Amino acid sequence: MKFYVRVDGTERVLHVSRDGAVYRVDVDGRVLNVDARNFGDKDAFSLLIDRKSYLVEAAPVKPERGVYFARVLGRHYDVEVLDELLVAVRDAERAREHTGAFTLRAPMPGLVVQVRVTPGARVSVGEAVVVMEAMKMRNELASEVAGVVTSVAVAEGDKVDSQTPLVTIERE
Amino acid sequence: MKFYVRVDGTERVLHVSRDGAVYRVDVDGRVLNVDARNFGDKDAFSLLIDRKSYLVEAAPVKPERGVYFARVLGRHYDVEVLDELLVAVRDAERAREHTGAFTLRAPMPGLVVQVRVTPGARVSVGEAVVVMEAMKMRNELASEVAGVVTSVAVAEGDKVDSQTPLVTIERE
Amino acid sequence: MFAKILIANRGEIAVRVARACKEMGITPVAIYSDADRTALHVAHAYEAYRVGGPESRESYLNIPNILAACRESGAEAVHPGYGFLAENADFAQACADAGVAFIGPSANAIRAMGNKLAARAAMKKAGVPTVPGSDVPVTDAREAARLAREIGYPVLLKAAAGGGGKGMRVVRTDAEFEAALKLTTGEAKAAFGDASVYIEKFIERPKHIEIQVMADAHGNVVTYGERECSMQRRYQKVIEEAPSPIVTPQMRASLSDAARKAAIAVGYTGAGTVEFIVDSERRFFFLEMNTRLQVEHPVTEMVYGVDLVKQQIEVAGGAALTVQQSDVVPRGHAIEMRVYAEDPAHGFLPSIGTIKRLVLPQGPGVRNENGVYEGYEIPIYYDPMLGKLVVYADTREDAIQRARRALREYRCEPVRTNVDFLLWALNEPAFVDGSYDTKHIEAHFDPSQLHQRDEEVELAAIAAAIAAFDYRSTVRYATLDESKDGAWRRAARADATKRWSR
Amino acid sequence: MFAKILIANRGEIAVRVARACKEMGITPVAIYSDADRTALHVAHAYEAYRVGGPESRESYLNIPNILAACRESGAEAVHPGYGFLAENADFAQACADAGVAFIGPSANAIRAMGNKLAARAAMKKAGVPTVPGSDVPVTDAREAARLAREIGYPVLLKAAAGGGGKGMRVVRTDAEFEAALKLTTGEAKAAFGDASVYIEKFIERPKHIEIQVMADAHGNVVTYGERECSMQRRYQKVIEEAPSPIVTPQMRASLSDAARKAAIAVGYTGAGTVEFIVDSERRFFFLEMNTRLQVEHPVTEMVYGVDLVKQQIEVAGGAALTVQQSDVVPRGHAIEMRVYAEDPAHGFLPSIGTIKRLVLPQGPGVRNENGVYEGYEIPIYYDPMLGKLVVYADTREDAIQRARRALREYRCEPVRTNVDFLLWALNEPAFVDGSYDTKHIEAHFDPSQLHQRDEEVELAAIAAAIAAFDYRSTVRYATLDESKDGAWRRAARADATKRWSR
Repeated sequence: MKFYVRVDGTERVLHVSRDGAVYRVDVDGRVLNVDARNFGDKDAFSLLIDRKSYLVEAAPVKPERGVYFARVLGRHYDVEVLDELLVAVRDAERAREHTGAFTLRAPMPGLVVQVRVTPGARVSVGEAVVVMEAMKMRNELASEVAGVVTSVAVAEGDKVDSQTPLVTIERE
Repeated sequence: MKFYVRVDGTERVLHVSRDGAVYRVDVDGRVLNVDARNFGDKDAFSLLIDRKSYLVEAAPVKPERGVYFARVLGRHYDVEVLDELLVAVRDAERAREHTGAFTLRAPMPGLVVQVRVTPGARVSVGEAVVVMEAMKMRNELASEVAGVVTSVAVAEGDKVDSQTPLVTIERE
Repeated sequence: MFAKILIANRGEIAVRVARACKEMGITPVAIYSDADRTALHVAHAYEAYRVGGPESRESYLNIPNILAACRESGAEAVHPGYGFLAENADFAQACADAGVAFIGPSANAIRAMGNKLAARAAMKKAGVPTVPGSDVPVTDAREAARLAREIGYPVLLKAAAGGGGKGMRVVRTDAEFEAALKLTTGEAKAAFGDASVYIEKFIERPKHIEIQVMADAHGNVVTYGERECSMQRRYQKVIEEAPSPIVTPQMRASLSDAARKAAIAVGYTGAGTVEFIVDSERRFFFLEMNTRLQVEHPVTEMVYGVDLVKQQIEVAGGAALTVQQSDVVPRGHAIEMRVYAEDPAHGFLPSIGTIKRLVLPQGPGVRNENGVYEGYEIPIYYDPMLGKLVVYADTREDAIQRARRALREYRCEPVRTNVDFLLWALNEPAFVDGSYDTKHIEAHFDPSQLHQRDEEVELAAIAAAIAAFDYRSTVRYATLDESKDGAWRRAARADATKRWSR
Repeated sequence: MFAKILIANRGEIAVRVARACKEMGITPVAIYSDADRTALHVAHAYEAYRVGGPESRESYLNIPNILAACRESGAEAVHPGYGFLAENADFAQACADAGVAFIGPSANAIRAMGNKLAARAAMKKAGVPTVPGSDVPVTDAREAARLAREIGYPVLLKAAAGGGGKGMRVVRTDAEFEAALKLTTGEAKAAFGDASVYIEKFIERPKHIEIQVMADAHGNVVTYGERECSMQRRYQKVIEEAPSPIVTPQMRASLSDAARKAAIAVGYTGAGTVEFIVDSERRFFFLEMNTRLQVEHPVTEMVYGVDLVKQQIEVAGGAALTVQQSDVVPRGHAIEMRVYAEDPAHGFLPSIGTIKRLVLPQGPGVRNENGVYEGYEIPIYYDPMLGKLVVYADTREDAIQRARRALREYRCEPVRTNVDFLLWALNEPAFVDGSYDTKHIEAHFDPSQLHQRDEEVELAAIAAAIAAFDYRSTVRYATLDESKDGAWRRAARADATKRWSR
């Protein structure tokens, strides 16, 4: 299988095939034989690559969107793993994404403690528009796009669930 | 449901019914309201009984034979839990059991290091008839019945799997 | 000694206290909110009482319900842990009035240290160095600015009723004063119900060093050396260690002497911590006294071979301290790391959900103090700290190496934790050489630094590709596509100019 | 110092050594048998080499393959752990010949201590007290009986090449001598390839106390006090502690002096342990020297604040010991419990299978040294020890309480463990008062003592009934009955005189 794998902003093309416990992994043209065994559960792997031993974790998070995670030597990585189909979907969505509205959603359940914008306000990328409190911590939620606020769906003091739409911003 | 529960040689009759997280447990006529919640997995329970808190484990081992285990404050209990049907089965099997042959089986995979009896030998209850080695330990396997050895299925040096018949003894 | 103690807290500290009780033959009684029926601290107690709804004010801050649980359980003492009601003088008083021992200082001692301005005054009187500043609340901006010039800018405006980094504002010029004073008094009134603010010299890039105090009711006071807690983010301690890499035996003696004076000045009993701020010339000034057990108490326990919780309980039961100050000798080095369910790569957003897999570091010199377990669902109502990882070794260098080794063993999934952030902090040159200060993280942390070695990044790619391979070998898109957000549906929805090759 | 060390072992000790290597910046290299590809020690190493089949002699005892792994990996040193090749002089020599440092004493020192009779002679010469007995092998029964009468019955016939409780037989009368001598020499020949046996006075109900020694290549020898290891079953240590409850400072000094002499007498280098047998009058006699790291080394580490594995590696690398004997001061008390996969209720039969749930005790003063993990399938080829649970506290009493608390937190399912047996041992009055000896378990243990309180037994009944209720609520007999051994089938098979009521 051919995968387009993006970690930390760098994309690699990996071809993976399998023979028993050994995975043949071609990384940008370099071939590795990876002896990979589940280690206690299916998300953990004991890898032996050319006699080097690694205990890593890797698992799908939202596989239908290509979202995976990996943990190597205590460090967490958000990894995007796309196959040909998902690449096509992503490219199509990207084409749409550069126009239209961006909706800021609550990343976790919590309390809205501050709404810093009103409809009509102009915001820039990374500008904090809502402050939420969850688990005793205040968190500033920023717009991912530059544009004009078209609607504000919450008010200060509102309790919201995860993924509740908070503010809609029309790209410009 | 009515259960005949045997721990450490004492049998209790328990009636169990359930209302949400609270189990009504009648132990030999004494009624307890047990708030039981799974604690991380289905074999562990946080119990609250009259404000007393217990973290226990309990799970079926061979439920079709009424074999369960429980662990309370670090101590392991082999528990027999029989319902009416299983009681009937047990009683029937017991009736058969007092006659006929007893087969000593290997309790784990390992090596037979000594066979202490030959066909025709008379053995008593608790008498060690075979010595096995497994995991670097020697273990004496004893007859559960008194009787006469009718057959010996293994020889010293044999490697055996778990549950392999070793010696058959005819009750007397 | 007590036969039964009610633990008026939750999370790792409630588990810590329950373990101490059990080891002392005392029955630990838990309280729990509706969100905490299956919390770890309930399972570690021998009795448990529900005290209210999931919000803290309904349960863990609900004094009447907690006192009712004391009565009903017959608990003879209450351990407040840290946070919640631990520094609430009214609660201490209510316990005393109800005839239940409060495992902590008297309500008066809590009050004396609760008001920062009153505490400053008491400390000055006791001969404890305090930060240059005003001795009374400031109300007039012009007068305040005059004082600020006298002390020297920049200065800090602080709420008298504040603490722990809350209710403060830096002022750098006369011009800023009027607006700053108005804002700070307003916030102080709103947050603490007391508008009093005062001025202190603002110390840039200070170190935070604190002394552990233990006092009995018979006039004995013992100090257990210092902890350095300068690795902070937004005034929250992240990593603490004992001893401090910059404290010499002479400085330790001076700090300990000051802390002892502070405790004696307020008639302190039980465990307490005197916090000092240390400037770049290694001068130290009284910051505040925490009138309870600190989160970071384990580093002191490991270096001094003492169990502070057991000692707290003994002292509250009326026992005299048997340890002599001359017996208090440090050995080795300990480092505590606070493990949070948060995402350091994305603004430290709290991470919630169920912990499906929890593998804690083990082996020599590793101590885990956790409030969670495998299979536990992290509630949204409380602090996102999962627990503390504490390491001990012969030397500071070995302890740092051990801390790194232990963090790499940590596994908590799929909840995102700050373990990689802790690894970053331990690798910072200023941490390694001991020169770090409380502004270090703010000044130096950037999420792009979380990943360091190309080899590891490539391994992450390989591991994820193998996971994807396994996933794709068992799950078909046909199945995926039945989901609301299946790939085929999205492909169809999108006005896809299909590009099958790249 | 070494850049890479090959660990010629498996299980918890291989993990222990790998952790030490990582903390020292050394690359740990694992070896594994075909049964151990997914063993914990492989995952803890940075490199791993297959050395053979599942049987120990094919892999962990396979010297040529292990040396080949050294060559291929470029390891500069080998850590043998304990067991397997740790006390094999030929292996030590083969490493030396291959230019690889053996982390342990010289082959000569191993040989000098490997033959019990030679060791006795060397110890006598060095002024170390030995058990009264013969100085040369005995071959003639009549002559042997004469010597036995001289020493006083009962006596012990011991294989010169034996050790660790193997190859010995008690003789109580002249009449038994001829048969006993024949049997013991026969067994010695078969087990060790050396028929030599000798006589020692048999000490009834002794204590087993041992001294930790560390020696460098520069003539420095340091001792780290004693461990008491008298809680044994079939000569296998079950619980060890430091300090010993019966050792006074004077006795410690005498034991340490004897151990130091023993080490010097054989030109010892590295970590070693001199075992003594102590009689009821507190006289002690040299038993044997274990020329490697002991299983129970953690109790010494915790009480003396030292990392013995790191020190072993440093010393093997040629470093001189920097610690002075006068700096070696005990603090607190430590207890180690060996956790085995075995069933104490049924003759300690080994328990195998997959560990579906592993929850280790945590909190203050708890150290876990484990060779297993959740999801691991215990192989049948090796020792059934899962790991060691070690606790530390200020006093022995607190350490015992902590050990009990920790054991109750232990969870390892569905594999049967000896945790309840360990709880039994800790509760024995003779353990609590410190008077226990090596025959205690044999003399006092009965499986019926594993369960003590009626309340707990009732709780077990309730918990199992709830589990049965849940099981029956989700699984129907119809399903059950499809199994080979379903209840209905058995009911049909049985000539059931159906009794639906009792």
